[in-house]
Amino acid sequence: MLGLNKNDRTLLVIVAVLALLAPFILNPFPTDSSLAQFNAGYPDLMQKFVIFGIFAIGFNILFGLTGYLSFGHAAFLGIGSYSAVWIYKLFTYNVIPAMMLSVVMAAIFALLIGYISLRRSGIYFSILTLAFAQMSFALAYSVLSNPKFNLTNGETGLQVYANDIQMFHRDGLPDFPHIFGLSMGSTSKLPLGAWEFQFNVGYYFCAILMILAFYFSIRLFRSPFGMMLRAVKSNQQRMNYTGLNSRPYTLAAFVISGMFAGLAGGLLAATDPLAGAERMQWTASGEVVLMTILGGAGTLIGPVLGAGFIKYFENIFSKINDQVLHQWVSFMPDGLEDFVVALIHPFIGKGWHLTLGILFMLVVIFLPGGLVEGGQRIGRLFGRKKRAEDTADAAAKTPAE
Amino acid sequence: MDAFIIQILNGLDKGSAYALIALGLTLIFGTLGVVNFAHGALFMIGAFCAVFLQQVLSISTVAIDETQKDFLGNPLKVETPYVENWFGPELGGAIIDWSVPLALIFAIPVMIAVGFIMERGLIKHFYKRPHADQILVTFGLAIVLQEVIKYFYGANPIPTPAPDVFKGSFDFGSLLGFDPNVIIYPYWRMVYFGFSMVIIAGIFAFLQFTTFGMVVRAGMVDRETVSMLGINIDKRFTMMFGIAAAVAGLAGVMYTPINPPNYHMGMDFLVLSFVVVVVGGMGSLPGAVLAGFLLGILESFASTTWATTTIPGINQIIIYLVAIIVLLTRPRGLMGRKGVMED
Amino acid sequence: MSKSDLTRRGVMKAGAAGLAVPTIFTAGSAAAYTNEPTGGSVTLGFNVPQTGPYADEGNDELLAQQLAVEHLNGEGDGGCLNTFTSKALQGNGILGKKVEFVTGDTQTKSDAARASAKSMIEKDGAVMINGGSSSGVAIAVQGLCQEAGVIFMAGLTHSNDTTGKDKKANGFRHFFNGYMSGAALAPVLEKEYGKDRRAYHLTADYTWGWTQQESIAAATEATGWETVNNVLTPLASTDFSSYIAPVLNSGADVLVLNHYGGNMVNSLTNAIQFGLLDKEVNGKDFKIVVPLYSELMAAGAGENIKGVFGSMNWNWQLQDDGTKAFVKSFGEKYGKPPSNSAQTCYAQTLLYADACERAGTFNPCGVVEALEGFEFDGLGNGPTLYRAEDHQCFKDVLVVKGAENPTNAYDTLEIVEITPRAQVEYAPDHPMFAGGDLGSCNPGA
Amino acid sequence: MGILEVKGVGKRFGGLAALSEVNLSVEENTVHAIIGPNGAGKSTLLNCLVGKLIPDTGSVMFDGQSVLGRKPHEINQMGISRVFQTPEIFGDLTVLENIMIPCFAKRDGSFRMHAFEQFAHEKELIEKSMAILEDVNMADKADMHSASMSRGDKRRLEMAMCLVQEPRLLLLDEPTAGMARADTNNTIDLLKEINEKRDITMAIIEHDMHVVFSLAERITVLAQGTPLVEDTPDNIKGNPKVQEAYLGESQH
Repeated sequence: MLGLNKNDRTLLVIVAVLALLAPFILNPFPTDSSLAQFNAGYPDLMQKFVIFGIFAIGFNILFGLTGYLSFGHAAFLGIGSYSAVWIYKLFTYNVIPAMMLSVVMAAIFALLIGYISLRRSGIYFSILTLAFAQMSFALAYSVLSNPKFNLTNGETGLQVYANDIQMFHRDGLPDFPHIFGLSMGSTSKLPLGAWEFQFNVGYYFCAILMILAFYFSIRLFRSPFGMMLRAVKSNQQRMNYTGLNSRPYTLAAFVISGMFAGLAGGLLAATDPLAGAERMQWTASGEVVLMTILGGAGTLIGPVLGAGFIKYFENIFSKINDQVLHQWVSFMPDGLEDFVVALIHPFIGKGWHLTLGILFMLVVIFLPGGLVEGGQRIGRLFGRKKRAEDTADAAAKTPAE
Repeated sequence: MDAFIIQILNGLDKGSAYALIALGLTLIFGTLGVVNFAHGALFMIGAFCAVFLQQVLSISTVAIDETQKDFLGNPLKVETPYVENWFGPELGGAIIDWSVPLALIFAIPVMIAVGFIMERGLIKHFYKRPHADQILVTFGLAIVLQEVIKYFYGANPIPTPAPDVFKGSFDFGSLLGFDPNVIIYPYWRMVYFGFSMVIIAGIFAFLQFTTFGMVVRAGMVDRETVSMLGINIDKRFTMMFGIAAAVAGLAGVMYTPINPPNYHMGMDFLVLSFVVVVVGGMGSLPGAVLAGFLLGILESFASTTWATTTIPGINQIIIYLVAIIVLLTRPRGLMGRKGVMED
Repeated sequence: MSKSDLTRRGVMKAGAAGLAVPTIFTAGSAAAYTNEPTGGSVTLGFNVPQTGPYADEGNDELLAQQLAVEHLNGEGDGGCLNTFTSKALQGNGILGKKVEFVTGDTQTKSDAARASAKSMIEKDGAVMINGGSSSGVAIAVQGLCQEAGVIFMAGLTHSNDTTGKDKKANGFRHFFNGYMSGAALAPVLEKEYGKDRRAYHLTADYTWGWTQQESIAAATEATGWETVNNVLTPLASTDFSSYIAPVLNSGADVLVLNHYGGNMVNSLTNAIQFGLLDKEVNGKDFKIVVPLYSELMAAGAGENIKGVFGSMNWNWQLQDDGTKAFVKSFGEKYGKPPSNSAQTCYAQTLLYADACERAGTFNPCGVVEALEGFEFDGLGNGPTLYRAEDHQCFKDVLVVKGAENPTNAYDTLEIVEITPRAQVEYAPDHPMFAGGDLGSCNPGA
Repeated sequence: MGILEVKGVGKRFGGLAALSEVNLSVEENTVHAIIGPNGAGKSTLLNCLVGKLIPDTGSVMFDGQSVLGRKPHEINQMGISRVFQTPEIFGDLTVLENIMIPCFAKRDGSFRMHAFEQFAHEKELIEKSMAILEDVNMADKADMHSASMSRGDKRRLEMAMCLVQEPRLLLLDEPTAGMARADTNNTIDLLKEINEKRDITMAIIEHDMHVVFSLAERITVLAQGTPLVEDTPDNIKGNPKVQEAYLGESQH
């Protein structure tokens, strides 16, 4: 079915089920409990999970398979966002054409940048892509937002104003990105006992695209084309002497991953119609590199895990302040409570960067294969021998088949 | 003509900071083959050595002065630095005034120690790992280091002025026969340029004329052969890491009077210094220095009004534009060796 | 585009289904507005930079907001509740509900700021968002709050656009803006430095920098100054030497630094390094002006700010009752005087609470109505008006300069003049603020 | 007219002439060895044949077409495969995948965007690959990670990768370098078998005279970048010029 073998089909089904049931799964704690702080089941964060999941899946096609480390992929994210918002401004809030233009524009830019950058390999390629992305960022932040020719609206970010043209906008349609009238922002809330679950149109739109992207990625990993990309990473010399031209393969991978990034950028603008220049900055490119490696480069599920991990950190840990901390440890005697809070204080809230940095280091030092490897080790540790072997095999073969 | 000379001076000065950082980065890359994303953080730590020393020297005794009030209307606390108590106000004041140059002495052992600990404790385990892992782990380290500094010193820049004698600027123009005030240049920036020349010359002399340096240079070319000769190249490479850290740190110390240091300054330099290293050619020390000065000068010229009106925004993209052009026309940078970092 | 369309869109804003809730799931308990508080407490969202270069600024804002919450809940010494001319607040929370707060990290990036604001609205049920330290972030979050149907009280945002072309009905700004800086500074500069001056502008190359430069240039030119040049500097610049070196040679005798934060600290430090202040041009002493000051920037630039003029929204050295009450309770709690962005966030929190009390509801539309045209005193800024047309706050503006002989770490700036409100007022349709559409309040749900 | 005709090829590196006036003709279905002392220009010549280097002068014709200026993958598509001195394989891939890649290259050309096809569906190519693996006695290792194999296995794998493309000319760069005597003999047998069974023309660069004389039908001796003689093995054995070239070398 779907052209997948059994293991891959299971993986896809798991991912799909997790994505579709995310509003439940990510909201394990009752709304009023003190642990509700750790709930991630609200639309914005769920959207970020799947959008950056798409971004990382795409990045993994380039980096995980061919080994070409691009430090400029955020440029395509930004281009996707700007394209989508321009569709809103000129034509319609409907997200379908906006997403299409996002992907197409990202593909065009990826083709141009890739064609030039792929003339070099190794760190020279990385620096070339970095240079292109930083140039795009600088241009978007100031040069292209001058009052005479305002393409990006600079620091503020490109957004829709009431006096924009919006040629196909009609009364009755939401003043927000929508899919055929159904607003991306509309959320249904389901109170169940002490819990409240939120179902957001924008999230499901992104989640379905993420599942499709994931499916595409499995198919690509298992295709002869995917094998060629791994051959590029493994031994480019042998590849050339085997009659294969590695350049179009890497370029195709670059463009595909650029299109994924463009789609992710478009989706960012679909869930929140504003395109900021910061998302083109090198730190944003670095973020997707971190996501991919942290999760496990070259594995199917790794990038998605990595994206979720980092976004969870950014959004949940940064919001834990001392007040919250005191609530948690309030059961302790006063002196001890203050001591514990003082001990944890540097690592939470405004210190979340520190925690993230430490975790990066720990993961890279002890789990070179990323979180996926961590999962495999835990699987083996629990001694469910038969199953563990199966999953380990499946995971080990993930990059190889 | 005057504008030209001004921008050359500016470029040399900017370039000396770039060159010093790129030099250390190349030393580490060339000897150990490690891509060190924490190198900017070393620069930052050096700068904070100066901040630390300044604060230590300013540790004060507190006396309550009932005649004056503080902002809440309580009696004012009058602080007198210990050094002024010990050495008298004049000498004590001079010591505080000279805290930045004094920090050089303090920073050398600190930075070498930081370099050693980093290399032995972390980097050593990453020699055989892919470059991507090296980048990630050193990037994580850079974040940790800067967050630790932020925890103690806050995010706001901290003013660390140069000694009074170096305040103000020198009128170059009058030397060359221009009107007064046409070409002026700050004394401290001239000091910085001279300092960087001394360090660069020192490093090259060290590698060129000492046995230690010769072995290291041989090791940069072919590590295996050198270790087959029975020389413990690893130990020497560890030393080189310490030296590279010290170079970055000293560059940071001397930079503090130019711009007040903040915890983030390393990251500001990081991307740029990598561009410099790559433009110079990975693993080439002269290349790093050359590219540092070249990019510094080009950046200065791109920020002239003439350049920005001709091509809007050129000052924002010049570095990257040059990097792209150099890499496309000279595949291994200006002076790069073949086969370095191409896999 | 036709005019009729504009009105169509304006009307539609009210009913914009940003976060519409179909009744199927919520089973009739549909709230009248976004995040209507149902229990015994109400949640405010404090969105400030906690990481990145403005983290200290954000931290100061956060401290002030926490203080405001204490005062609203009747803890501490009550601070400005005692001096505020509106007496609606009782120290028993807001509308009898205990005030709680959540915090978010803007990272001084539009994307991150919107994400953290969204999380506070969607997850924590915040009814208002307060704080921030840049105009880009303020405008981005203001737009979000308009869509989501919550009130936004901007923190430190000085761009004309925040209440100009990007103004929104759900957003209010207590801080002053570039135009006001120009209007307050120009007469003082004229008095101090004379009518015949030639100014060289260095301007941060992004929206805020442009609007401030435009405002300052217009105001100083009106007093007879000439603008010799305006050079845009990239935001990412750390070393400004190549922009400063040509200044003396340009025939200018005043340098205006339209920079903020780290940019300003570095450009001013560089300018002093070049010894500009020791020079004489056109027979006059060379001068430097930094139109927008903050205490943290002053601390970062150290003694370089001595004698340099600028403007501020507020300063702890003011002697009115509101200021004294606030400085006392902030200083006793945290051991340092508050910054002007802290005061802004503190005042905004109280003002929001007061507006809810007076409106009798947390409904954004009620709050907007209560705040529009509201006049008050006692929060430290003298008699103040929240103008209905653009939601800009009008009050006195301070002209300050770097103190020649500071006695401690906090009095590095001294107040030169308190520019009366009348002098900095402008018409809502002033060209520098044109092009926006306030729309109408959006209660969300 | 041989299948490979090298005429007047010269190549200089700076002031040093690595090759000058090299003429060489490899007849179809023969095994042609190129020998010579170190620095004779053997590797340079080989690199000129496969497109890695472009000679300064002369022409290289393969089956009537010039290979000069073509990229390595284009030359391979013309029918020339190359075995390296140290085995070049796809270390991250399994043995079967290593064989499949040249199969695709043969069938689909130098680039094809087969992103939606499935590797597992390529039954025909898999069968063909397995058959080759049988031939080199590696069928049991088909699912092995190729980087973890012994050097000898890697060498056989590399040869299988070339053979599966059914090249018209196989270039071998010291195929037995660093091998034990027994392995060397196995390799000789394997090459003999390939030559006889598959009618593949071979050009071998080799140091080991035992290998050369066991396999070659024609031998070209290179010395200082230029051909000394070209002849049959028997004649080469007794040629004093060749002995001098080699003795000269061994005295270094």
